Amino acid sequence: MKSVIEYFKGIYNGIKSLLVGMSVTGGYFIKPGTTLTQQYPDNRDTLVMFERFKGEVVMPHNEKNEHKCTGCGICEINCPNGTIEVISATEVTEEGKKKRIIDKHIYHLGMCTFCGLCVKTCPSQALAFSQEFEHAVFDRTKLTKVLNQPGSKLMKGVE
Amino acid sequence: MEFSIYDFSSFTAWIDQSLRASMSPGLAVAIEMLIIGVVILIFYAIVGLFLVYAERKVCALMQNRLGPNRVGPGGIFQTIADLVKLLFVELVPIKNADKILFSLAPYIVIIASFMAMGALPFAKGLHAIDLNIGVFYLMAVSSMGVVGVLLAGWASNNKYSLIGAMRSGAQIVSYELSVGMSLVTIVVLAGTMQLSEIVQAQQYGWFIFRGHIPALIAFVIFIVASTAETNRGPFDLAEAESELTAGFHTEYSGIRFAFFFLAEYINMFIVAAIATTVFFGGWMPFNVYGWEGFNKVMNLIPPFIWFLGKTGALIFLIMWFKWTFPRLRIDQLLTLEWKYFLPINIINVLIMALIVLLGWHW
Amino acid sequence: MEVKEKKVGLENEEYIINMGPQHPSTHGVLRLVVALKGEIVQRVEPHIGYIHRGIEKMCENLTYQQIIHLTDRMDYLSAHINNEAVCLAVENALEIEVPERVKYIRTIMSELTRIQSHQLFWATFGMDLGGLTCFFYGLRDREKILDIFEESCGGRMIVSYNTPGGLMNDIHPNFQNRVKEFLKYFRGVIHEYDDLLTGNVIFQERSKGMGVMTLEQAIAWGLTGPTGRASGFSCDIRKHNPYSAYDKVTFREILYTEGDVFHRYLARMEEMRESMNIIDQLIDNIPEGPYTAKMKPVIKLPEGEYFQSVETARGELGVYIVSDGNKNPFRVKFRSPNFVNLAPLNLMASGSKIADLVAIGGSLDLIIPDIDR
Amino acid sequence: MTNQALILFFLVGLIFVGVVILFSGLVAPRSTSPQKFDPYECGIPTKGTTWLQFNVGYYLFAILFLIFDAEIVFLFPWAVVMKEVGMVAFIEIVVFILILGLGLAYAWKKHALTWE
Amino acid sequence: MEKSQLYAAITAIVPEAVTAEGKQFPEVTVTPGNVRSVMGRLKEEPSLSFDILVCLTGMDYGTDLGVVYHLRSYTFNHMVVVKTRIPDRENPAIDSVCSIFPGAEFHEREVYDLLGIKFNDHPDLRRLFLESTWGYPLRKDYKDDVNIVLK
Repeated sequence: MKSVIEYFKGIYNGIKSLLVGMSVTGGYFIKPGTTLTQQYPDNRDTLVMFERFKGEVVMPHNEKNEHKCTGCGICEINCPNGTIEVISATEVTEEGKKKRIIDKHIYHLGMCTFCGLCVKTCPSQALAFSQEFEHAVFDRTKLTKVLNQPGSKLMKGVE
Repeated sequence: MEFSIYDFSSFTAWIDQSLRASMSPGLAVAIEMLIIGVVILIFYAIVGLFLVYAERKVCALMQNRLGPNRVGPGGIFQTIADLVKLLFVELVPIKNADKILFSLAPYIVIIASFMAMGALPFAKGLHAIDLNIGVFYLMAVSSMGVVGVLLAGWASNNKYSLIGAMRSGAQIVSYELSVGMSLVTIVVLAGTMQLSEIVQAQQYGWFIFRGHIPALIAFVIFIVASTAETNRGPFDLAEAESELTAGFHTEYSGIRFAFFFLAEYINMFIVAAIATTVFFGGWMPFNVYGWEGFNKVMNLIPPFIWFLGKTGALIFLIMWFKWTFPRLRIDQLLTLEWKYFLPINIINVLIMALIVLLGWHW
Repeated sequence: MEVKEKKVGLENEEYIINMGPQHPSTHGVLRLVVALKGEIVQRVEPHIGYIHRGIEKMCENLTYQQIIHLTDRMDYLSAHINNEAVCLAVENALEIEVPERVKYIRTIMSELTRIQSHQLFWATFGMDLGGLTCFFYGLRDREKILDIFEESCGGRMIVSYNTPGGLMNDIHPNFQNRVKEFLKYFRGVIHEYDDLLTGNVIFQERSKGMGVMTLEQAIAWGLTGPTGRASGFSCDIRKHNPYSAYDKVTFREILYTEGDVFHRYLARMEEMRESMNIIDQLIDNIPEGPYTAKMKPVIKLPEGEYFQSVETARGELGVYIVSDGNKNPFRVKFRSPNFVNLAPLNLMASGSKIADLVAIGGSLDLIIPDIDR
Repeated sequence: MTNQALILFFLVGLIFVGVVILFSGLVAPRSTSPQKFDPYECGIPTKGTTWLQFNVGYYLFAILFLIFDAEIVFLFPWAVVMKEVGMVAFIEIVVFILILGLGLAYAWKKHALTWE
Repeated sequence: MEKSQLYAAITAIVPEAVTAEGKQFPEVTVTPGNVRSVMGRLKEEPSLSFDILVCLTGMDYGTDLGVVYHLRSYTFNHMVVVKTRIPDRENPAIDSVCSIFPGAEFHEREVYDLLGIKFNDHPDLRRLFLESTWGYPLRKDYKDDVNIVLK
């Protein structure tokens, strides 16, 4: 007799638990306002990433096409993956001294793991992360970027 | 010629007569056949496409998503786009597969669903095949699709498929009983197996109300068992994507896969339609005894809308199951059938018979 | 002449099936070679190494700051806690006391990481058992934590937030509000998890009594994390060897004795609630101060061996650093929890059905990159 | 008419599938990579043959199914005419079901209803 | 138990081994032949009961290979480090501890895979991660010009 009661109790509890589950999904079905889907390519204009979002490493230039990179190579040393290659050149200053300047700051986006060590360790804050996140390209060579713009100069006052 | 959307029998009779009057009887039958064939084909395609779209929308809303919304307004043409894409997908021939059985399987599942579709009473007179053993016929034909599933799994030369097919076999072997038993319960109440008569008998009350508790139990068992028979979640053990990747149709690609997909949805429609016919009064409108005004409004709605509406509600219920519950394991599936459904069902039939004999039903 | 009888029949036949590396339920590139008899699993043999990257070897050529970004990529769902393990080992070796603020933030971040990891567990476990809707609810809630991470750390999963001596940068001014908002939100929806899965009769039938590990077995195999605690193995490093700010909070160690799939699941569900309690105690009391201790740009550990274990979302992560005094470690070994938890899979799963194998594998909550390293 | 309709639906299904597969076969691309034709087993070549003798353990269920399916076939005619023949047939059916029910109870007791 | 007490207790249990107090945990250095008996005694001794194998590390010290075991006690929550050194680089072998700690099975396979140390009496000693044609990458003299690029 006891097992018969157990049998029907099992049926009752089972059906009850199923109905509880169905009430959750059914509840969401009747309130479609709770959907979280973002219409991604359509909302590009309004899509704002967080300011600290690590999209890709960039070198900010000011309006006079000047950057802060001195070509010291600390970022290259600190990068764990060999993402950054600093090719420096020498320049003769007005006083006649030889000075090391940046020729090309090469950044391999395909190898970058976004650890942030280059940005953090740069002594002159020449590097920063941009909020760009659409990195897909059809040609892998396009992932290798030169960060300093052509013809750019070192910002005054940065050593 | 008077034509009413509430009774199609005069309409079909008129077509028959005018055809026979203008040509030889043989040709008339052939043309009638052609008409029926084209109509049922179009209806089949529309139901299939709509149900795929509906399922995607329903599950999306239940899961806090939007679902398809890019092709057409609200994504309504998404299924058509998918279909076109599937048409242009390679039909991969599998190494060492049993080629004949492999290509035969989609035919079987589709033909089985077509033959079941033809026996459904959509409205009064809108009924292609009205057999006097209609219930029996539907049971027989709708379980034929499983042969296709078994063939597909066996012929694929794939271990997952084979396991899926075996599971499907075990499943059909069990749940066939429950479907049959719950239909017996209603046949006891109706006293006939002809579908049109079953619907007609529900003119003054649907069987689920007239047979009260036993009919309700029979309905619950029927809907669960037929979900299992159509291989839908939570009984989709033959596919069981997290265990068997895709089960019996792992190796099917392109349009061949689409047929299995289509057949699944059509079968869902068919079982919901059967449930509507035998439990919810088919195309009979919802009437409450004594509420004359209400009944008049209800009677204004055409019967095929009633039929499709009730079927749609049941399909929604089946979808709701699928998107809420986790999948059962094979032994639980069998336990559910043999230790719960079968004993309950047997007793249920007897209670129903007793109620009918004593005249306790409404 | 004696004729050797050749055994023919069903007894001999084994049905060998590969589950993985491309399989929906192995959550990565784990390959399980399963010997079946009918639907019953006779043997399971994990084949791993599909994404072995040699992180331990790579570490030998990197500085201690650079190792951090590799640890993110082991157990990517416990990235914060992995970072913390290396940082703690280095700080202990250098005998640096990190500021209180750092300890609090690290603890909060670790607990958030634990919650999001368990949310993903819930989502994928539901999916393994065929409840597809769970996946979307789990990820929906996880998104909120990832947003918190993104705002403060800049990364969502791969955060690289800890650094030897402190943090990469201070928490975002919004951080506390967002965390409180999340806690309020999540307390409101966590009952859905129970309604949808925990209480469900199908789920309970499928998970109870499956893949049982007794306490003795759990200790012998060294199972840790919720997997071990479901067997009654009190192995919470946060409790027994507290690090960061865990000695300042009170919390319960979730212990069960059954050791089956259901209780592993339940342990994780309870841990989510417990983690929320921990965050509750800390979030309003984050002390002011610097976000990093003063560190030299080049870290050289004194010669010696250092072992530090932390409690990740999956169990005990041990970091064993051998230093020869250079800026690179001589040898780094990660004792990863998944690697240890995977080992007794054969013991747990043999004799059960394929569907149970999926459930057991899901309940171990394996992260394959952590196994392969 | 009815029999013709049955054949009709059979033919419509046949033609529908046939035409669509034929069309797809014409327009769909064909690849030549031999690996594509391998059966899918998670990216690993299949070990051994697929069509082994395979113990699925539902032999007992199949037998029970046969018994009960035959029972349902007997029940349908009774169900149709039950109102006319009344109580006598009902009692006969009760006896009939009881015998079968005993069989089920026996199978239950012998643990034949547990999948192994 | 205090650290010094623990150290004294361990020294008493394993007299044949070289023990040191260590920076973090007591350290026991044993010869490869003694590993199994020492570990067995550390586990069985009720006052120590080191019954959890936390970590098993293969080491390449440059001149010789080694295996380091981290043991923890469930009851007392203390740890000990057991170290061995295997001078034979060509054909290193050591006794397996699988019979004492079943969890060591995968650890030992990993060490065999990455350092080439053979474990006697291991139930299933095969390579774990890599193919059989690979060398032993965690050895210090491992060379791979294709996959290892140093700046």
